[in-house]
Amino acid sequence: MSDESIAVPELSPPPEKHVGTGGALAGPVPWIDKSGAVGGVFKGIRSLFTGMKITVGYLMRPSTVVTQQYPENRETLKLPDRFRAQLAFNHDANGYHKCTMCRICEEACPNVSIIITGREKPAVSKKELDSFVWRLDSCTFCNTCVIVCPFGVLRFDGTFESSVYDRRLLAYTLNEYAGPVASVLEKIEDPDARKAAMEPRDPYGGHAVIEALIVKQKAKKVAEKAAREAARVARVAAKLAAAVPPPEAENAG
Amino acid sequence: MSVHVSTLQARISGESTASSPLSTEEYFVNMGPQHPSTHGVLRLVLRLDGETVREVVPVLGYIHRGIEKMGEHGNYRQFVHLVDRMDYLSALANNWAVTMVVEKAAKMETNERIEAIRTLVCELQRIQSHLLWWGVFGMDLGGFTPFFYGLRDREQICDIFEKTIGARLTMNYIQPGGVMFDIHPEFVKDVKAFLSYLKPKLVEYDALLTENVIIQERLRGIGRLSAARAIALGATGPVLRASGVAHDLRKSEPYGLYAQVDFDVPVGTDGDCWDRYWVRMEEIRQSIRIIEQLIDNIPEGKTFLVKPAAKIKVPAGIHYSHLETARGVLGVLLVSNGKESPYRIHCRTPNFNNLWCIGEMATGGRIGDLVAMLSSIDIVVPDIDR
Amino acid sequence: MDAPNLIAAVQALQPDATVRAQSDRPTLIVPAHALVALATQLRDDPDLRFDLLETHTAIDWLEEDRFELLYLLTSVPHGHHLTLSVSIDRDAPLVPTVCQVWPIAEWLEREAYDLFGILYDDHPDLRRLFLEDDWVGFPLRKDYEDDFMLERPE
Amino acid sequence: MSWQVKTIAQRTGDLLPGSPWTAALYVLLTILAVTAFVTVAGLVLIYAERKIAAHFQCRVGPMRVGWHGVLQSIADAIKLLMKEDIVPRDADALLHILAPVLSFAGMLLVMIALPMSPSLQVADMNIGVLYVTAVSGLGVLGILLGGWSSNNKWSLLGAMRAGAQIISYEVSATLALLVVVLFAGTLQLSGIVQSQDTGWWIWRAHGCGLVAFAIFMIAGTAEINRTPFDLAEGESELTAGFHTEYSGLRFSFFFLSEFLNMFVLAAMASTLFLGGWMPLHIGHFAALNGVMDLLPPGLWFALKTTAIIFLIMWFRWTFPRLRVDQLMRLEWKILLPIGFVNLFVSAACVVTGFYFFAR
Repeated sequence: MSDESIAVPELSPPPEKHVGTGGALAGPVPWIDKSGAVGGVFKGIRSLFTGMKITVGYLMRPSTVVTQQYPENRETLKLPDRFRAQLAFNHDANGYHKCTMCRICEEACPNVSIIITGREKPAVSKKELDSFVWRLDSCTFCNTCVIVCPFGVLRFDGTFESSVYDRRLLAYTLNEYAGPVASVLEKIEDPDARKAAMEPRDPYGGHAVIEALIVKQKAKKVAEKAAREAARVARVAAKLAAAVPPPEAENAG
Repeated sequence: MSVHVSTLQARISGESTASSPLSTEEYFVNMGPQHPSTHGVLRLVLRLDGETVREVVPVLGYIHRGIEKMGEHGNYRQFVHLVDRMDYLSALANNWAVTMVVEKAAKMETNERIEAIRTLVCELQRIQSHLLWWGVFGMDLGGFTPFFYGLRDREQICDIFEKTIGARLTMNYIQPGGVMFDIHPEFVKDVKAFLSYLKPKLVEYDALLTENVIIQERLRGIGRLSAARAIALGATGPVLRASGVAHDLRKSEPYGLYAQVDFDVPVGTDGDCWDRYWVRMEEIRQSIRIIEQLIDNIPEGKTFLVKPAAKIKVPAGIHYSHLETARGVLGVLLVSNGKESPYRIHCRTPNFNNLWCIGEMATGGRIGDLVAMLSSIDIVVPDIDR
Repeated sequence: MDAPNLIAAVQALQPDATVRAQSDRPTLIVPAHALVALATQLRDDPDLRFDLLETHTAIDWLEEDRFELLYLLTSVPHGHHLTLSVSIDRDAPLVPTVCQVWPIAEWLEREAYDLFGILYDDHPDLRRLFLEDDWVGFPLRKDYEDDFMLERPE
Repeated sequence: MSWQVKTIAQRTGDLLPGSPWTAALYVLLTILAVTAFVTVAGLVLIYAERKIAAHFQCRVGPMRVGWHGVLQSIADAIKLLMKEDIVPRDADALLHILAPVLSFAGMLLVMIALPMSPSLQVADMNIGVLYVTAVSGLGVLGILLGGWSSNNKWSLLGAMRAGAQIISYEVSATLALLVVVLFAGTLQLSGIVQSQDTGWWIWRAHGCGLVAFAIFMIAGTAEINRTPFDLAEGESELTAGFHTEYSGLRFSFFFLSEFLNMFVLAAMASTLFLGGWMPLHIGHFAALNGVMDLLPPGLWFALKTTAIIFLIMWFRWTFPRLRVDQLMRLEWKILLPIGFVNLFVSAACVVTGFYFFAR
């Protein structure tokens, strides 16, 4: 058995055709036949030597080593261009983005890793992006935000070395500036006015946005929870009232 | 009320039922949650008599994350990426299971190209999963080297996925309505190169492990499961097929392009560990056959027929569809009330049902056998606990 | 067997069974008391042979104040499917066990007990499956709340 | 050419009447040298094992500490020394501490009897083989105590497996040793080596030596608890077997003695079957023997031992583990009968003088 299978690196011949569910078929099994006691023992011992031949074959050929020495091979290490490691904003040649703050990605994000805030005082248009915060610490790299974005603002890139010493730094602000979208900016003739409409953003500054948001939401949440609890109490009370049998039934029982 | 709710403590504090003429004392021992061969955080409480296993009480839930509850709080597209984390070695099949039920319920159309890509990547992932299993199986039986060989070759499939999908493990690739990316321009070339690399390696695997006399001695007749018991215990996938039941949803209810390809369903005879081993090894070869038939014939077409919407509406009702992952039947039950998020979503995971067989298999075996059986079931713990 | 024939065959066994609307597989609503008898017949009938309980789970219909239990059956020899649906009162969620019919039900029912609090009569080993034994509440119920539940920020 | 064997013990004895203080210094230096040898050999073996295993598995192994990771073992040793030394609360503290020491001591005591070259042997007892067999049995005591005193069921299982295994395989190993003792006609290790100056016992005894060698290697591998007989540790079954509860320095004692036991086994196998430090001699072909004598005997010993160590490592990184009942079956139903038959056949050979270059 072992000789045949080693000589011919071919797929084992298919057994018979599959015949619907329930029909059984058995293929060739590379089983060591132990019927002849002595022959079986020798076959068994030979099988051990076959295995040893394989392992020593790899020992003798250092070219088969597949280990990569990571930090040393940084220059040659090439990750595929689709590798999803870090969410990034597509900025065009002028450094403008196309995010209109439609918040589709924010809603599509399964774990609230995207937090979008608008500028309180938009410079030019009605709605302007203030910060597009992406939390690497909660992101699952599912790519949903990228495929649902109607304007192609987002992309994943392969910058995978994202460790930092403070986890608050894992909330990135993706947009380079707070301000209007590319099409609006391009209509502004005056370069100074353009510059005035754009306010630079720190890429690592996302945690400030999140902290402000948390403070705002806390109060809202407390109120909501109280309302929910009240509703639940009301429901239980209604149920109890319904469960208590009417007085005449009680008398009859 | 006649129902009595028990606890684990009560369950494992039974009296000793030693029947040996030498008055031996039975004892309980915890295998896991941290144990090298429980493949994660599975805990088995064993009642042992010396080396002999008298009873196995699996204790689950160490990695229960409430995926079903989380699913109720998101929309359908968001649920797809959660199931990546159930059976992480068949992430694509898990994606596909959810996609399939959502597409069926919401009547979304796909084209041949999408289905071909899905079939291809799922079969690649089946090989990948079986390669990892092969390596781990060797390691559980005490041979370290197969683990590295298996992982080395699996890495190549991961690299192919990385190129096309951008992720190696949790991919979220198969989406309701299509696939997230078109295949990479080098995909076809890479897959062909990989297949021609893998075939001689399979011969090597056979020489190293399959034909090894120690392996055969250790697996033969261990953990027998008859066909009728396997079905009754809810086993599916290679575990069921090793018992001699040719139940493979790829054949009996073809999805994707499985109806167009020619492949066989390997079936065992005895349902012992050896058969389960052999069925999986043979499945790798059958998957290679499937891929070879499809790789040159990927039809042209779009990868999303319409721009994927963030939210999908599914008509009210119960929807269920299932498919065959590397470990068995994965079913997704979707209960919709017509809103954007599912009212209830339930996953019938193969490992959950397959693990249930261990109680019946392991009784009377030895600890070493138990490890072999557990490994031959090929469990992935997050898939059990969800 | 195709869906209409299947339904007719099962209704011949159990006349009380009615077809459940809004389901993509043949689904029959069965009264709880008839469940075990019907399940045994379904498994043993040579034309039906539903030998694989593919999954069993519950749905919490909070508005209607009931649990719906689903038993998804598959026949491995025949390759057909059937779903049984049993509705039980939400306040007294008691249903007979089908462990004797399909052994896998032991775990599936424990899961349903664990996550929904459904009590199975005659279950050999009814206890929590995923959660700890002293967990309070049943998480997959729609009105479940605990202090550690995270809510999706707005 | 006759070999003049002079052991360190003899040299100390020579010094003793003249200058007892020099003799004492000599003893001290010897103790230091043995300790240093044990430590260095252990570290080297660990490094070699890791590197060889890595290349068997298409890896490169340790690469970071020093050139190609040569200092990795030292780094590991330092790490182990600095780790917290834990004795579990309900463990038997005294036995828990004693166990690794016993295990180590057993190995160390064997070390002094090994003839590494005519001039490099600490003590040459006239009952050398018996001494080695007896003292190496101490190792199992350490393992048993370690597993027992840890108060851990996995440890206990591992210890019991180890006990059963080592005691069983000791029988076969001894039977294999006896074959060589019969042929050499002496229990003295240097005598056994010198009896091979016309050829090694592995080929001189018409197959008896080869069979005995195979049995000795199998039984020896089982005695030192290495794959495919590593049931006592069996990390995929028993987490870590008898040393589950050991950490830090005490763990490193177990670890070191495991590796040095491998060295001892290889040294014994090469001494008994491959001529130890004796160069490859064939009968009285003076030309060949002269060429072979160009290499110093110590180098011959090192080469043979290394080859056998490599063989043991090769086993480990190729084979899966046996099950506990198969292990016992292999010993009592296969190896032991073969060993007995082999012993009788060898006895017949010795009595009739039917072997190559019989004196």
